Amino acid sequence: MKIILPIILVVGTGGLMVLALLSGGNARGTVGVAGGSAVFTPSATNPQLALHNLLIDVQRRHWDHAYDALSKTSKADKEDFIQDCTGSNGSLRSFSSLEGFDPRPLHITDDQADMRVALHWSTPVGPIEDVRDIHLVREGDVWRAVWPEYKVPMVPAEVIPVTYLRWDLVTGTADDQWGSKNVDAPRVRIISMNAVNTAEGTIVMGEVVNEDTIPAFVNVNATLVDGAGSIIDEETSFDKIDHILLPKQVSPYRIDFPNVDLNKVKNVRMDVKAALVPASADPVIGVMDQKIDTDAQGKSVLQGDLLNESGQTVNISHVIASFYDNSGKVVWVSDGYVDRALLPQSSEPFAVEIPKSVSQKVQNFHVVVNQFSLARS
Amino acid sequence: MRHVIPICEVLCFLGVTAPQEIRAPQEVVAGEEASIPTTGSGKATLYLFGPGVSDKRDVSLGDDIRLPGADLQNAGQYFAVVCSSACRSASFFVSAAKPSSLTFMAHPSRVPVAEGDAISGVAIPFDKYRNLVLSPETVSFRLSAGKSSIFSRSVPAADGIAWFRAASGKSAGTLQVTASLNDLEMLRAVQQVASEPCNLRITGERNAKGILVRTEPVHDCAGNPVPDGTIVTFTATADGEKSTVDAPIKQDIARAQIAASGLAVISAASGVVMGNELRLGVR
Amino acid sequence: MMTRKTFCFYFVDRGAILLAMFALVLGSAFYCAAADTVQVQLDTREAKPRAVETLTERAIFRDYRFAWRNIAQALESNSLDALEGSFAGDASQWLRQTIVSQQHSGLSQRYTQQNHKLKAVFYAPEGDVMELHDTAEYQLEFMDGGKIIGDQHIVQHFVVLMTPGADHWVIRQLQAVRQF
Amino acid sequence: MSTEKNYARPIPLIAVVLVALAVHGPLLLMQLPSRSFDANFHMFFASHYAHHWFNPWNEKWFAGFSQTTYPPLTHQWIALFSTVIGLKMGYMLVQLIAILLLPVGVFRFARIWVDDRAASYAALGSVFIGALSFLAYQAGQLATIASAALYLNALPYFYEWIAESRKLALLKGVVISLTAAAAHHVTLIFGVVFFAVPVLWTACLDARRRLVAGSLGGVIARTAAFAVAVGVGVGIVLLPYWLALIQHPIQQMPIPHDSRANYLLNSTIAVNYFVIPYGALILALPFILIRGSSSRRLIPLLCGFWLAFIFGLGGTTPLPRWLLGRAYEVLTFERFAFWATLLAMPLVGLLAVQLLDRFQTRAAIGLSLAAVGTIGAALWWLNANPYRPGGSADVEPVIAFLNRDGHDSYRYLTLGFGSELARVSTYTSASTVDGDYNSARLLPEMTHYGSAQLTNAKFYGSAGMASLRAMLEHANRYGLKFIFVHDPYYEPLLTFVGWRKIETFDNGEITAWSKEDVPPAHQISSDAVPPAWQGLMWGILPIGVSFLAIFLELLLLDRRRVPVEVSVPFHEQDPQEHYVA
Repeated sequence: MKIILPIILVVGTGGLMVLALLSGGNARGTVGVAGGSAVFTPSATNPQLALHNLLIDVQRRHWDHAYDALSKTSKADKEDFIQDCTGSNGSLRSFSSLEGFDPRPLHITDDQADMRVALHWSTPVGPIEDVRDIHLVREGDVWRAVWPEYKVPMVPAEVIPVTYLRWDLVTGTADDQWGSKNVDAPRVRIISMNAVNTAEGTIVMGEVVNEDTIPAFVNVNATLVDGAGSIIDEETSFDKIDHILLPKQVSPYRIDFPNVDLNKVKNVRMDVKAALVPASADPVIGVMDQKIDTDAQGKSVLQGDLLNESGQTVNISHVIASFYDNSGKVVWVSDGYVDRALLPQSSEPFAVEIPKSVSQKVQNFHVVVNQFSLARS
Repeated sequence: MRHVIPICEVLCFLGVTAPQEIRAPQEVVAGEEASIPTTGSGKATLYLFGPGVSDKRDVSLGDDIRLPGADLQNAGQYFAVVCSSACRSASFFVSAAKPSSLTFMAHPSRVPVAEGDAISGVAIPFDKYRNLVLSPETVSFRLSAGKSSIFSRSVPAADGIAWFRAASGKSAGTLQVTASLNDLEMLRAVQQVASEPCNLRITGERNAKGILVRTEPVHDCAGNPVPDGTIVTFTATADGEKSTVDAPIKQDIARAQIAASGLAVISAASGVVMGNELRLGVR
Repeated sequence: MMTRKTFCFYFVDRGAILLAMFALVLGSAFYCAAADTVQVQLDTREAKPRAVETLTERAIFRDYRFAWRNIAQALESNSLDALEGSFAGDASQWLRQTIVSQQHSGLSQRYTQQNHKLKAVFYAPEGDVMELHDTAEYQLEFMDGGKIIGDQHIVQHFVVLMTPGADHWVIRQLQAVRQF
Repeated sequence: MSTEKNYARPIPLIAVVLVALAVHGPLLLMQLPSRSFDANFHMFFASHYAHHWFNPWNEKWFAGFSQTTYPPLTHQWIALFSTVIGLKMGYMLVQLIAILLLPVGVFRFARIWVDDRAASYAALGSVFIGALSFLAYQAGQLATIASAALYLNALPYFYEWIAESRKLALLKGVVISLTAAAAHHVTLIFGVVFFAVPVLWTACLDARRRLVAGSLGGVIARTAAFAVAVGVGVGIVLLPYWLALIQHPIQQMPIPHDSRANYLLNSTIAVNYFVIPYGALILALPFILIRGSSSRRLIPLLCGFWLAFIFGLGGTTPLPRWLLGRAYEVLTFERFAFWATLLAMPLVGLLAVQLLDRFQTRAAIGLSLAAVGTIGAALWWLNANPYRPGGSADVEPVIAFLNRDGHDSYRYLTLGFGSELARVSTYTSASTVDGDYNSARLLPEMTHYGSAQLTNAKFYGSAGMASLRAMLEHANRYGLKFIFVHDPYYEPLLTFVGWRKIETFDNGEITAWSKEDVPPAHQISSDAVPPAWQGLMWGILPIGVSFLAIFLELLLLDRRRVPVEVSVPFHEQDPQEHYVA
């Protein structure tokens, strides 16, 4: 027993550890903190393994190890490679963490391979999927990825006068006498509303306009009421609206009611809340070359370019698009965030998805750009 | 339901008939001193209940009980209860003093020009202790733009409230809204702003970056310049692609740089108002 | 020495007394419950210049009844918390003054069997103030410590100003008058 | 007096306790645990008991939750002490008491298998265990330490009762076990497997070899009696807890935790959950293995240790997931490493005896350096660990903001505050929808996504941010108006969903955000509100059973004789020898 028991315990423990490694135990619980390296890293004897090891290092921000694993024929130098993965200029990517990835081989030969990988980023505004095609080559008995060139828009130095209007809000002291502080809330109006039934639930969408002469902070809420007059659900437009509307500006809104069947709804009670808010008429962002197209994955998308006509960097752009049928009715509203920052006087591509069922009906569309700037947040 | 005479009579007590008598004062004005004459003799306890006061102190029967003005500042009904061997109670009313302040609410803060019944105001007179003055007073309302007065009316307050409604003026700018009562005067400012843009017209020219499009000075139908910051949405369609820019008006004119090549059809809109359409060929 | 039989009788006697006490407590509880309910009838037909919307009428009815329940509880228990959220401006100020002075003098007031006939007489064009006339009928007891020093049936006329708060209406002015 | 004699005698228990006081006293006076993960959580619960002793319903977290979802004993003691020395020092005092009880428990527990001398070395070693410092100063698991210390003190009585049939031992063993359960129920439940079963197995061996008075049948019968007594006792003392668990079983989405990761795949996690907790004990593993299997009587102890050791490796082996099933996704595994180190201490005591007998002063120096190195590494790791609680911001302005101008009539949320959330909740009268105790959550916006506190949403990836979005989307429903941000990561989301920055505190370290159209908060109806009788039970029984334990221990001293392992490698000890400092 003196010998057998220790052997059993040691061999048993070792066996269990090997079993755990083979069953692909998870390397970590939480996300977003630079984790340690794995005690064992299998060498990249095939393209899948090479890409897997590379993306694990990207996930754990082991940049030296990751860059050393790249092929020397990569066009991106080390700084470009890191910036491509971590983002720059306070962009959405610079806030994000690589949470997971799904690689899929496109084309493999003895010494060349093309892999398509869906990168799942955890970002402050929700999960974002970024599809990249990576080319790999075999160098000796090890496969290495060839990282594409990372183009950073060159912004010429110039002085841009900003003479747009800026509204500041004085809210008055707390103990003003009754009636003396009567600056009314801005006048906003819902100019269209349409409720649609989808697999995920009911969606209420439309457009709202600021009819006043000062900026308005807007939130649209909707309440679904059944036949008996009782409330089924109450939801808000949340981030599917441009909250700050300048005078005469129009914004789409969309309110999702998960798991609610529109056939049970007798009445939709709309409620728009407007409040005074300090705002600036700058930056102006143009939306150029918009067209409906099909992306690399066969999805129907509205794509175009955002042109920053101002002198400040827009760190995160949020595109909200409303789609109309031939009678001008809003048939869909979708939104998307742009991963890279919008530098002054430069443009970045965007794309928002349109469900197949809706894209045939779409005759026209209108795009609004909401933005977050670290300088002004 | 039994209709009860205006002054509240004491209807029932606990138990015993009491030897002393107290008589409430007829009418007391807020903040003024009052006294309650009593009969009988010996020591007793006075309880005073009213809006803002619940007081208890020892008194001598047979003397007048002095109620200081500081206890009678809030208008309303007061109950004086005098207890010795038993308790006797009397009630009296304190009414508001003369008006010394005016709460005045004018709406809206911003009103389009030349709009009927667009401006309203409510004035409520209070005395110096913030009691509602219910005696019939006349409040004068006046609307003036610069030197010229565009509205003036005297309104008798009903149930302590006077109000008015009036149309907005013709020209944009600040409208002084005044409510006055005797020597009291309260001032509010209402911004008269241009209404919807009228006859929105755009022009455009090609330049190195694409097309520079701009509006002619944007005014409302009364000729008032539309406020700066108002958004004009320029839309250009070329080769099946569409470009839009939400440009704010600056000194009556909105302008935008649109990257469009080939034959471009350009239009503009501000809120729900559409402008003219422009066609620009290839350079 | 207590035998089984005597023990039973002893137990039956005690039971009867307990039952009687329980009934008394239950009865007074129901009486109190009935006593401190607040009845309100609201008539908004004569409000001008603006007509009172249905949702507003429902809110005024709910918030006015809730306010008077808070007044009764606050003036009886001398607690300021009970006033939280139902009053603003001058009404809030003098109610707080009343409670503070009652706390100092050890007095309290009990409002029971409240019945309010409420009529809206003015509703501002922009809906930011409403004047109502309330003919209130209730039983009012004045107490010094635990001793009742006065118990009266009151019929009172109030001029009330109410203004909209964050998500309910608050009483800003509550002024008793000899007549409307 | 020659040096052989110096090391030949056991160290008096009081000396070991004084060493524990000397080592941990200053660290606790410096309030080192106040920056740990869970200290503020414990102080928050204690603060509620200090103000509402008999009402466990707490409105301040999750829009209302019941504190009967966590055994209350340590919090009640902190609440009692806080009336005199304040909440923070109350926490430090209760932690010190638990730490001082631990070597006493280890000494008594070790004496079931080894003699006084080895047991005293085991007790001295337990003061320097890396896992103890890790749990006390980094994790802040006060309840786990207190419960383990109490349980180790109860087990010798359990052994005495089943082996010697001594009635007083039964009474003390049951009462102290109930006290341990009132401090932390998980320790008692798993303690049965890792601690009680080896004691029972050893008693059976002793009965069969006639080393003790009782027969084998008697041992088993008395074990059943002890188990029934403790089972019924725990059922009654923590009845509100079991009723809450039955009414709302923990069925929320599993929340990832690093102690469930595979330590071989992440070096930082391996250091955090293996190297630091075991420290120099890693070097003793071969001896533990060989010495533990060299004597039939030590095998039960070895098996208990090895099972706890495997569980302490979290996801490095599949065994915990196989045996625990769904509970695997709810538990965290750093506490199993702590129990493994406690189970190893008797064997470490034997190692110390052998080394000292053989190498005298050199062994003493080596053992001392190993002990100090182990606790030193654990304290050094407090700052080197990338997973350490974030730098604590000054939350006083946040508390002041919430307590003024009627802001507490709305609910609030903190983002990026880490363990400071519990501190804000303790000192503000406002309520939040978040909370730092995952098992008590009932709001669907938090239980459907598999992430922990909203304030740490970022660290749970998309699941965490989805949970945060769901809560922000229903802000009007909960009256959630104010959000305090201590991590700019969250600012884009707040901007896009409709909050606006309204104030800045602490030179920009913390920003306050608000949304315009949020109505005042109202009470969220819940079926989890414990009735008054449960509040009464909760306020009386747990603290009452701990007073009873103190009374029994202090006033009913007992004469104890424990059979000493006489075995091959070392000579029999003469208990009458004098101790030389």
